[in-house]
Amino acid sequence: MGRPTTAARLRVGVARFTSCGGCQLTLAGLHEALLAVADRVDIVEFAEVLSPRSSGPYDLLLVEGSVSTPDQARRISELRRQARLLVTIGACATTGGIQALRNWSDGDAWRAAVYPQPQFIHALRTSTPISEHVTVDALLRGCPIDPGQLAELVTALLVGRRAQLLDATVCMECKARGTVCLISSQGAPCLGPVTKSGCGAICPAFGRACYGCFGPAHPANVEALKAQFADQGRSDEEIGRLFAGFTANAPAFRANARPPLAVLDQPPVGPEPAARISHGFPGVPPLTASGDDDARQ
Amino acid sequence: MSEGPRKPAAADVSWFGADLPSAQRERLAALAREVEFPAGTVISNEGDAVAELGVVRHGRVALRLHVPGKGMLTVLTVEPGDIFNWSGMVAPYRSTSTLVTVEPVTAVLFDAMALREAVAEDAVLGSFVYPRLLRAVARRLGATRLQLLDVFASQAGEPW
Amino acid sequence: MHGSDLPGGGAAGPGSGDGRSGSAAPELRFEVEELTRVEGEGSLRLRMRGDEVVEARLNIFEAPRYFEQLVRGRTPDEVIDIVARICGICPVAYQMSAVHAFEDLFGVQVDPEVRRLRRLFYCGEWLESHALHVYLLHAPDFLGYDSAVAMARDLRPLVERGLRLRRAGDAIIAAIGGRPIHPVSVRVGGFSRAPRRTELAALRPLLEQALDDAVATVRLAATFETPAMERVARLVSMRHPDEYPYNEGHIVSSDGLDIELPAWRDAFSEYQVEGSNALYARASDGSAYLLGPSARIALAATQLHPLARRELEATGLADEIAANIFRSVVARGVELVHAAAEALELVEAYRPPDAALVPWTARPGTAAWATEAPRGLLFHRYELDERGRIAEAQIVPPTSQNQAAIEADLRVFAPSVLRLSHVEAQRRLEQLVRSYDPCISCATHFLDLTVEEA
Amino acid sequence: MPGTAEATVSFLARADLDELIQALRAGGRRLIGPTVSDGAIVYDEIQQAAELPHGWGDEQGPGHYRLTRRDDERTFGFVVGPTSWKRFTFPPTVPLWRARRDGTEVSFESAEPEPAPLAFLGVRGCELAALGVQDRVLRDGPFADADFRARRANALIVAVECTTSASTCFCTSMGTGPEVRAGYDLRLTELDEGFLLDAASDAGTAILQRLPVRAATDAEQARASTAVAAVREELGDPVMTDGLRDRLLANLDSPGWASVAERCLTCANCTLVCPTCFCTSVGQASDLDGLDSTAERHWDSCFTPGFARVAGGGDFRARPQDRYRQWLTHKFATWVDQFGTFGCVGCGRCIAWCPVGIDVRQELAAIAPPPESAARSTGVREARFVVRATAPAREPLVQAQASPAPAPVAPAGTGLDFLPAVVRSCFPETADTLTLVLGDVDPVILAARPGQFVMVERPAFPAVPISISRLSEVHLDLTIRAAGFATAELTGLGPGEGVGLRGPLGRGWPIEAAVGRDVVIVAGGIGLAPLRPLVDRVLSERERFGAVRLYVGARTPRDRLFGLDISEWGTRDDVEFAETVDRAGAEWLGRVGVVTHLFDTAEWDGSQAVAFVCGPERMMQAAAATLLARGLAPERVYVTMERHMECGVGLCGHCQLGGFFVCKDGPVFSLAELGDAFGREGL
Repeated sequence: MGRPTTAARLRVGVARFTSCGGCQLTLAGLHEALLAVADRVDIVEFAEVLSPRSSGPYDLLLVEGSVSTPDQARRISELRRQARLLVTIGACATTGGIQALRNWSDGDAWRAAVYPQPQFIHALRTSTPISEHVTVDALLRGCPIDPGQLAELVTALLVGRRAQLLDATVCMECKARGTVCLISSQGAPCLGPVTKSGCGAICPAFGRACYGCFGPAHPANVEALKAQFADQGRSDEEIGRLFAGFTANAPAFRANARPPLAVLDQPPVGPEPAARISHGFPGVPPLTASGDDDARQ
Repeated sequence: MSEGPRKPAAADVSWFGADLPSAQRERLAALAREVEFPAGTVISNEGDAVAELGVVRHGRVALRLHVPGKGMLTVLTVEPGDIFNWSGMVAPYRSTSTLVTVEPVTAVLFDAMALREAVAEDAVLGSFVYPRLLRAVARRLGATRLQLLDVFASQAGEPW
Repeated sequence: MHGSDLPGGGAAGPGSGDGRSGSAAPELRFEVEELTRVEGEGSLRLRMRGDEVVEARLNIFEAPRYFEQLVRGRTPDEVIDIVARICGICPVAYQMSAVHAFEDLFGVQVDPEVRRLRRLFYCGEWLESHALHVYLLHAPDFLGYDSAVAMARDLRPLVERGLRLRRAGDAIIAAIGGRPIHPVSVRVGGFSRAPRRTELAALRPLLEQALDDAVATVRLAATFETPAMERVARLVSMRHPDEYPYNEGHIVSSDGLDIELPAWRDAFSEYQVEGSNALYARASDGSAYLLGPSARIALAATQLHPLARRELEATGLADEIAANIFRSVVARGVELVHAAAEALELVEAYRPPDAALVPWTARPGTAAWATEAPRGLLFHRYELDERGRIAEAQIVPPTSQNQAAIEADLRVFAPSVLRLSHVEAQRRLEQLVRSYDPCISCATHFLDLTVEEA
Repeated sequence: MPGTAEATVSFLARADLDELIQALRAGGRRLIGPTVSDGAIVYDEIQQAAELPHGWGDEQGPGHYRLTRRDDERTFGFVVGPTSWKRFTFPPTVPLWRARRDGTEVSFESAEPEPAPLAFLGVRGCELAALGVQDRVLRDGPFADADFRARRANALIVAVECTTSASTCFCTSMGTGPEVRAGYDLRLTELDEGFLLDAASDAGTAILQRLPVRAATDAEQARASTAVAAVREELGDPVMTDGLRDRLLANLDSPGWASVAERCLTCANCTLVCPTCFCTSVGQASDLDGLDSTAERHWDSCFTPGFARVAGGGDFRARPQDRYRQWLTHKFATWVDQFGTFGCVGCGRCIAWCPVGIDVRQELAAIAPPPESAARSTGVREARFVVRATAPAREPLVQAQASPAPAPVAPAGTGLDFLPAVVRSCFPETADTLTLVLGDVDPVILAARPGQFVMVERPAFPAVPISISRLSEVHLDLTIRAAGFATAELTGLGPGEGVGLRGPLGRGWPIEAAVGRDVVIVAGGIGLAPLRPLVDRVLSERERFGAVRLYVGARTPRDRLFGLDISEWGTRDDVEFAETVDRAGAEWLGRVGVVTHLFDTAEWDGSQAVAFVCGPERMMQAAAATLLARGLAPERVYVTMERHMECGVGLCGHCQLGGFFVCKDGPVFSLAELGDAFGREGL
């Protein structure tokens, strides 16, 4: 079972749900490598780049964006049936994204506040990760995802090996990069110690605290970090906003995030993700390290 | 199943009868009979009332359970020196599995009811018999726990 | 027909309604369920009877994300991170409009080198965004392919050139902001970190190559055959006395409008249309208007980098660019040249600012600003409370402003494709829409808190 | 300058400091020294003296570091910052090898380290000690890290004695500072007006001679000594190191581990700023076709989730408290067993750079408190990072063997480079397990001993440790279960295809320890694979041993390995052979039950026997208990431990188990060696 590829060229699709499009554009961010990939697989569905469409089947379907409308909830189940391997890419697809902050509110009230004629708008109360609706075989974190991780995932799939995605905290990459820790040297509210690696520790290297766009590391001892922030004299309100970012809805952050307009302590919890992340083909070991399984948190 | 003549010595065949005081050994021997089963004999069926507790001298007895859809599965084999049908000594005195000889077996059988009465009357005999039964059952329990872990199942995967 | 006609309101157009009125002529329908090779989810509907356009509608069904709500209660720096997520193609533009709005309200004077860095930053985004659109999305239309992937089989060097240009833009943004998409270093008062001189110097080879590639792009685009087309909407862009418009200047139009950036609302407003998750924008007089490369070239060509102006003149298409939206591909080419050329100069002249970040204090009030996103004028307006947190926000992206012009142009263009096969006609209509480089994720989910007042 | 009376000490005026800088940079040598960057003292390349942090000091505490302005212009008026010198001797990322596949051919190419000559300016006593500690780990062991060795050889060291300290320092307790005693080329001690300078190597002397120096006066030397002594006085002796190893290991079950885990973020910062931590992982990057791949070594940490994960996701240190215990006990206890020195040099980085300010000194005191009675010695103490403790006596297995050459002492390069071999044939054993017979195997690898393993690599795939399941003059068998992508790639190979082998690795079975004794061999599941070469050897030299008893357990009849061998063993009259399965259908007439039932009631006397056991750890625990009950001595019961292995030669840290690296010290261990590490949770 080792090599998931068949004799035929892989049929690859890219599907978009609620998002900014940045993660699927990271494919274009592969630059010349994009053409090398296109030489080896058939990209059969990628609405933002290709006019020809395909409703499947797909060997690999990259899914960007969160589920935030009734149509999307129906569509993802259909796509799952068409996809042998479904990989969610980016913070929206893996956690619900920044738009998931609506989950702390009464969604209808938000819609009313945003649109003069809310009746025209068909949206769900909540924005939820793909993994709360269908089984996900692997995931790439980040807002946006890292081009290197995307390239590695695609390469691993083509070669038939495990994708090697560093499973650690942002601190690992920060130290490898030689960046001075912002917490110790400035008392900055950096989420690096509880945030999953993969970005290359960009923010600290650019002089600002990590804001957790790759989502929680696992384990993520958020309580201990919050205690440290509190010792530095930060208010609960500020600490709550730190976690109310682009992955606020991720399991380990959810209970700690307090968006400014929150009316709920916590958003309604969807289906337990534990059963929802397979990390591989049925009967095949995880495509990514099992450490990527958010359900462990 | 061919009955052999009663042999007082039969009780000595195994750890089960070993180092008993002579009086108790006599008493135990009186309850024992040596029997030979050809291969394939069903000694008892799961749920049957158990008449006799046995000690295997030679051969192998399979303890089997019927799993609907999978047929009979062997969960343990009783090897020489070990006992079978210990449930004959514990209420409700019914067999907890189906016993089949998978090869010709020589065994010493004890009339379960008689043995129960004997140990009830003779505290000394009881103080020898029950610990031996308990040891045999405990050994099986330990083995069953290990089997429960299915340690070979997840073995030799690799994290890479 | 503009002026009297409500943009996007084909349905509301005089005598058209649902099209059941009178005439016996058979109705012709063009439906594009989901537009491809545009950023986001939108559909196109055109209904005609004879030569009469009954309905022309660009629907945007991209799911709403409620950004105006998301930024409420946030600090200015948080807003800069959040609004970037409105668009994966032009996050820099969103960060720039926001940061300038706040600095204008707080009276922040950034280091001159920071101002130049921000221009360089914008050059990167134009390179990255225009290269994506010209080569991966738009060129296939002119060269007869249904995708850049198909095009790459025959014209690989062409596609590689586009990807090289995009790489150059990505590299600039990453050098200044950490990563090409959703950069992290933009802060009120400057940047959280200024690049080392060597880091920017390392970009030179890429940019020199990009300049050559950009020039080649203009010359290629100039050869593209385009349908004839009469402009219906007025042109609107920013203009600055000394530089091609990115971050600063005035809002000007082809019919003489000239206002300060924060005053956008004096001349324009937004409204909502059923079936669309976007808000439309129109001039106060109700007319449609066009933003973006074509408008900028038409209104600010004099400030183009000499190399870009030279290339523009060589094409001899300056007037057509202003009149025919299909020529926007040439306009993008010219702006690629400008961005590459200016970027090279900025990189060579760069020296790290004394203060990458200057201190500031928030104050309550209205922060409003506009900058020139690749697709055109991007207006932000925020009400800040006494704690310096966002109380209200209004974000008006180029595409929702262009939407009316798109529909107006559809009405003008539609009759000319009637003689073509249905498939070909539909392809042409899509091509027209694509010429605006609509960014639907930007256009959708915006709110105008003034609607109630209006 | 203490302890250097005989050495001639020179004086360099502050104004002439740049002369030193330029002398160090002469001949294209890159000079690395302290600079002020991003609010900290960071070691970076230096061109001139002006770039040094003149007048800067620092203020440090748990989770706290701030640069401070000094009221003087001292050049070294701070202590250690976030960078440690290992960044330059043991960089975060190092290329290891390149692997290529061309048709069925595979080829491997080890990276050749060519480090540029470096000079380190401002190496403190604790940092010098740290370099010494890494020398022992990475350079002086049976397997040396070629890249590290080359970088160390190319580094010229200018040490500086500390005349100031931070609240996080505890070099005095670890015996590594504030003085600098040995291991340097040049040594500085700073005074207000300049620097005392002396050389301890030819290279150092050569540089010294080029400088405008004069002999230092006694007064100057006295002032220097006083300044350094003052620091020692100020620091005192915050950590009671006498008996610390034993106290820690005696407290493996302390509730303190769980309570520190409540604060620990398992973010790995402590290990990454630590100047001695050396754990790494290997990453593979390949082209889209998997034909060309490069392996890179990168820093890892015992705090990362995957670090101790093995077979099918099993994790030997799943809980944060396990990881913290691993780190602290390694630094202060098992490091001593492995390398004869503490793994900590008292630089205090792990305290200052822990985001939540966990202080090892407090944790040590809480978890392994010094006995009340213990007298706290004060004042100057012998430098303690040079050999002070030695590994606990344990039977030197390999030397007990007459032949062949004992591992891990092997021909240079053995086990460090991949050598190609070719698949000759494949024998399916079970549904998911098969045996590859390899030919064209390098003689060095064919010389392997029973129980040793090899790292097996296919280009683009991670190298996998696989036990050798049979050895002959020309062939080497590997029995592999397809459980992951890498093993699936291997089990998918056909005759003629190439693989890379690195080895032989590990200690192997101490067969000689069984000569003249009864031999008991217990195998469970695929654990029979590494035992088969042992059985082959014992049977081929049958007369050298007493009774031979071979017990084999499998999951089901379908999971039995080596059917041919088993039927042969079963028919031999000079071997007592028995096998069993955990469960079976009615068609199976053999034994059903756990492997221990094969011998727990047997008659034989084990007091003189030697046992070799291999299988899942839990099964080995049961077998070991039964064997001990049968009278076998713990010294003579050998088991093979499974742990996550990456390098196979004791350099990457993944497979650590108590005081051992399973790959290098094992995987075969006697129960006596393992002690209570055997079967303990979280080790």
